[in-house]
Amino acid sequence: MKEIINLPVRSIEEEEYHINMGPQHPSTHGVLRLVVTLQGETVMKVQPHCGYIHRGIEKMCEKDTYQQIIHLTDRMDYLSAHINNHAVCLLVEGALEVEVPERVKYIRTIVDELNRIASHQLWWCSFGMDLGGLTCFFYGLRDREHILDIFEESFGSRLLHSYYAPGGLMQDIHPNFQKRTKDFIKYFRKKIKDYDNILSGNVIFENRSQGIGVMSKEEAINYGVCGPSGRASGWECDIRKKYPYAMYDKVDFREVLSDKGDTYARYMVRIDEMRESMKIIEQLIDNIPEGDYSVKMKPIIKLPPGEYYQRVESARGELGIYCISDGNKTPVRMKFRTPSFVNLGVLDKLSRNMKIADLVAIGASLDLVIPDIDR
Amino acid sequence: MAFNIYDFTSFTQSIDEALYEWLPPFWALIVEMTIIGLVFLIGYAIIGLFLVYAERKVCAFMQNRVGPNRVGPYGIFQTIADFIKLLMKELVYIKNSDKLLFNIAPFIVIIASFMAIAAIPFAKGLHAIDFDIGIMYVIAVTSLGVVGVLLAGWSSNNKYSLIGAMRSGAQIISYELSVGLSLLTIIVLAGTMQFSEVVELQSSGWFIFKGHIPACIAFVIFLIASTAETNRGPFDLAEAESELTAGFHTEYSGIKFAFFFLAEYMNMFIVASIAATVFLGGWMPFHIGSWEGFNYVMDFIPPLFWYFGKTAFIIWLMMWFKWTFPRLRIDQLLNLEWKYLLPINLVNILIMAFIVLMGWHF
Amino acid sequence: MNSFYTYFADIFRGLKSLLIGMSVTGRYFFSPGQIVTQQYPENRKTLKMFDRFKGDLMMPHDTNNQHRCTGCGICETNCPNGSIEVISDRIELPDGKKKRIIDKHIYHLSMCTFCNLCVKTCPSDALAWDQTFEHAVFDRSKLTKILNKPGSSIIKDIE
Amino acid sequence: MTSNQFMFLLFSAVIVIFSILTVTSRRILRAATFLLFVLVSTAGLYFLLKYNYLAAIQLTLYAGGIVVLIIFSILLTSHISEKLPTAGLLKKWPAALVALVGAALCIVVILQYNFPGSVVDTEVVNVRDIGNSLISYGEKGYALPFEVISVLLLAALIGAIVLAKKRKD
Repeated sequence: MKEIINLPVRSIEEEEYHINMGPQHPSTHGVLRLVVTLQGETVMKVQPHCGYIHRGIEKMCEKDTYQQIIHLTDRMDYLSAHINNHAVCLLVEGALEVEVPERVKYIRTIVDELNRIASHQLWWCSFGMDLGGLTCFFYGLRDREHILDIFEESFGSRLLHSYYAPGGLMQDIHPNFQKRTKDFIKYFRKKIKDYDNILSGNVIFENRSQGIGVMSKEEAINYGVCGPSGRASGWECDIRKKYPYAMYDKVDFREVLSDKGDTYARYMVRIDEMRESMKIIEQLIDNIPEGDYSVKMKPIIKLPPGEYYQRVESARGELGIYCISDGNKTPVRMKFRTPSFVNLGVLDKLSRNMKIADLVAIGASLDLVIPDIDR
Repeated sequence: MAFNIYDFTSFTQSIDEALYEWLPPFWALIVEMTIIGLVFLIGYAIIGLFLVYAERKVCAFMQNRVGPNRVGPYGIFQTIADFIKLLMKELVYIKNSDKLLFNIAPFIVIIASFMAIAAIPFAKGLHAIDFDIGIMYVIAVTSLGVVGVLLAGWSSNNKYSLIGAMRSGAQIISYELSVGLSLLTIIVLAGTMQFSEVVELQSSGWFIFKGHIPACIAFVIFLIASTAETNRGPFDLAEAESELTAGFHTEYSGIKFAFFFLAEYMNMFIVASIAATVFLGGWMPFHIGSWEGFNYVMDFIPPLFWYFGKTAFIIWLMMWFKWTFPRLRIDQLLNLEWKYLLPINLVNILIMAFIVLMGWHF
Repeated sequence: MNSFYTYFADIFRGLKSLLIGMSVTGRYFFSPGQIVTQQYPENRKTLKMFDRFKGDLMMPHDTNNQHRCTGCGICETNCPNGSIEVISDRIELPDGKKKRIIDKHIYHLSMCTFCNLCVKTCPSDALAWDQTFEHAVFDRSKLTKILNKPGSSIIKDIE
Repeated sequence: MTSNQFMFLLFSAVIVIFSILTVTSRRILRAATFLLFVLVSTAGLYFLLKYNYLAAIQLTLYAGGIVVLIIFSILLTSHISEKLPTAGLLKKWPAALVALVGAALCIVVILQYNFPGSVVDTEVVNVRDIGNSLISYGEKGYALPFEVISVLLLAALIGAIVLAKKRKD
C-alpha cells in the first residue's frame, strides 16, 4: 500500500493554469489585470499587474501650481474626488498656516461625507453586481443620482468637481444645498433598508461572503490595509478619529469596527459607515455658520521649503500626500499614498485557496478603484 | 373542419383525415410532419422573441427603470431589431478550435429543447405527440442539451469557456435528479406519466392543491431545480458574467450565439410549461371539487388562455428569482442539491406514497 | 437532535430571507410610478440644467457685441491643460498709448477638464460657463472654439 | 415504401455512419459526440418499435447520462490539441478480421431466422406492467435481479465515496 501512495505523481505545477482576469473583464471595474493561477476552480495565486491606466499624475503635479494640482487629484480616486481635493487643500493650508473660516470647515465636512456615501453606494451596487445580483446595481445608482444632483447644483459637475481650493472653496454653496441634502437624508434612510433586505440579510449572500477572505488584525496592520477594509478586521485606523481635520473632532460619530475580518464584515462596515455619515451630515447641515467661503490667498502659492505630509480618510482608506517643496510655485515631488494601491496588495493573501467566485467577491469587498491604484 | 376553441381534438383529427384522403399515406405523413414542424418552428420563434422582450421589461420594472422603449411603441420591436443585428453579425471563427464540434454545439442545444416541446399539451387535443411516458420523455430529452453546452465550452479552446462548461455539466447532472424526483412525486399521486391523462386528472382540482403539502414542496423543489437546470437565475454559473465573462458561449457570435440565447429562453418556457401542466393543471381551468356553478363559469375561459397564463406566471416567477438573488458559488450549488433538495425530495416521495396509499389525497 | 433542528431552521431562515429580498423587487415591479429614468431625447425641451453646470466655456457678450476680456492671458497661464490660447494684438491708441486688445480667445473643449480655474481667476469676469452639454461632434476640429465673436470689442470702462 | 421503413432506413444509416465515424475519429471528443448520435438514433429505433419506455431509458441513461459523463471526463483530462495516434497495420488487420467475423456471424443468424409476418399489431408496452413485473417475485418477476442490482449500485456508490474522500493525514 505504501509503495502505491509514494508513486511519483504529476506535480501540482503541471495541473495549474493561468487565466487573465482583465484588463478587460467584467469584474475588475476597470483596467486592472489579475493573472490568476488556478487549480481547477481554486485560486492558487493572484498576481496583480498595474499600469494600464497610469497617467503619471505624480509627475504632472511637479509642473503644476498648487491650485492646479487640485484638479489632478480628482482623477485619482474619482469616487471620492472631494476628499482627495481636501487632502491637497489641507496640505497647502497647513504649510502656509492659514486658518480657514468655520463655514468652509462645515461645508467641507458635509460634502466629504456626501461624497463618502456616494462612493459607498457605487461600491454597494457593484458589489451586488459582482455577486450576480444585477438589480442591486440599479438601486445603488438610482440613490447615488440624488447626491450627484446636489453636487451638480452647487459645484457644477457630477463626478470630478474640483470644488475645494487652497484657502476655502471655489464658490459658495447653492442656496438649495441645505434643503436638498436634508431631503436626501430623509430619502436615503428609507432606501437603505432595501439594501439590507435585498443583499445583507440574503442567505445566498451570507453564504457567499461569510468566512471568505478572512484577514486578521495583524495582517491588516502588516499589509497596511486601511479604511473600511482595515476596520473590518478590528484595526482602529480611521483618520477622522485619530488625526481629526475639518469638523471631525466636533461631531459625534462612531468608528465602525468589526472583528470578523471576512468579506461580510467588510460589507457591513461600509453599510454602517453610510449610516454614520448620514449622522454626521445631520449634525452639521442646520448649523452652517454665515461667513466667507474662502480666505484671500495669493494668486501664486509658494510653500516654504520643506517636506509636508497630510492625510485624510477617503472612502477607501487613508489617503496620504507627501510633498517636498523648495519654495517655488510648484512642488519638487508629490507622492500620493493611495488606499486602493495598498489594499490591492492583500488581495493575493486573501484569495489563496478560495474559489474563483470568491476572488471576485473579495476584490469587490476591498473596493478597489483602478485609477487610484495606477495614478 | 370543425373548429372549437375549447377542444382541438376534432380540428386536428379533421386535418389528419383530410390529408390521408387526398394523399398516399407516406406523403400524408410527410406533409403532416412538415406542417407540425413549421407550426412549432414559428411558435418557437414567436415565443422566443416574446420571452426576450418580456424578460427585459420585467427586469427593467424590477430594477426601477423603463426598459426597452426605442423601437416601436413600448419597445415591442426591440427583440426583432436585436435579432436582425445578431443575424447580420460576423461569425467569428477561432483559431485552434475544433470547428466541427464548435459548429454543431448550438444545434444540439436547440434540438434538445425542440424535441422536448413536442410532448407538451397546449390545449385539449393540441399536442404533437402524446406518449404514455410523456413526463419521462421530457426529462430524457432535456438532459441532452447539456451535451451542447459541454461541447461548446470545450471546443472554443478558451479557459473561461471550459470552466463554464464544467460548472454547467456538474450543475445539470446533479439537478436533473431533483427535477426527476419532484416530478416523480406527482407521478405517484397521478398514477400515470401521460400528459393528457395528467391534465384530465386535474379536472377536479390541480395537483398542487390535491396533493397536500408534499405537492407544494415538490413544486418549490421543481422550481428551484428547473431554474438551475436551465442555467438561469441565481444558478447561472455557467455563464457567470462577473467571473467568467460569458462562460461557455464566450467565443460565440452572431447567429450561433442567438441559438444559445434562444435555447435558454425556450428551455425556460418548456420547464415552465411542464410545471404548469404537472402541478397547475396545464390547460385545465381552475376547478374546485364539486362546485358546479364555479367550474361552469371557469370553463368559459379558453384552455389556451389558461395554459399560457399559468406558463407565463411561472416564467415570471423564474424571472423574479433571477433579478433578485445574487449568484451561488459552485460548491454551494452542489451543497444545495445534495444536502437539501435531494434528501427532502426523497422523504417527500415517501410521504406522498403514504398519502396515496392511505387515500388521503382529494 | 440539535443538528436536525438547525438543518430545518437553516432552511426556513434561508427561505424567509429570500422572500424578503423578493418582496423588494416585487414591490418595485408593481409600482412603476417610482421609475426615475429620464427620457432623454424626448425631454430635451423641458430638460433644464442647473445654473452652475459647467458645460462649455463662453465669453458673455452684451447687446452691442461687446465683451469684457482684456486679453491679459491670466486664464491661459492658470489653465492646467493648455486648453486656452489667448492671441492678442497691441494697438496704438489715438493718444499715443499702446494697448493690448484681444484678437482671438481660443478654447479647446477637447482638452478642458472643467476645473473652473480660468473663470475664477479672470480679473475682469470675462469668462463664464454655458449650460450646454451635447458636445458630441464628428470632427475633432469642431471642438476648438473661438470665444470672442467676430467684430466684437471690449466694453469701455474695463481696464 | 412505407413511412416506417423510411424511418428505419434513416435511423440505420445514421447508426452505421456514425458508428464508423466513432471508431475512426482521431479526436476523442468527436468520437464521444458521434457515439451520442448513435445512441440517440438507437432510441429512435425503439420509438419506431413503440418501445417508448425503453427509448426514454436509452435517452436518459445512455445519451443523457453515460455520454455526458464520458464527455465530462474528457473535458477534465484532455486538451483540445490532442489527437489520437492512428493504429498501425499490426493492429488494423486483426481488428478488421474480428469485425468481419462478427458481422458474418450476425448476418448468418439473421438470414437463418425466418421472420414470421407480424400478425398482431404492435402493442404499446404499458409502463405499469413494466413496473409491476420489476417488483413482482412470481413468474416473469424481476424482483431478485432488481434487488441485486440495487445492492451492487449501493456498493459502487459507497466505493466511490470512499475513493473520493480526502485522506486525513
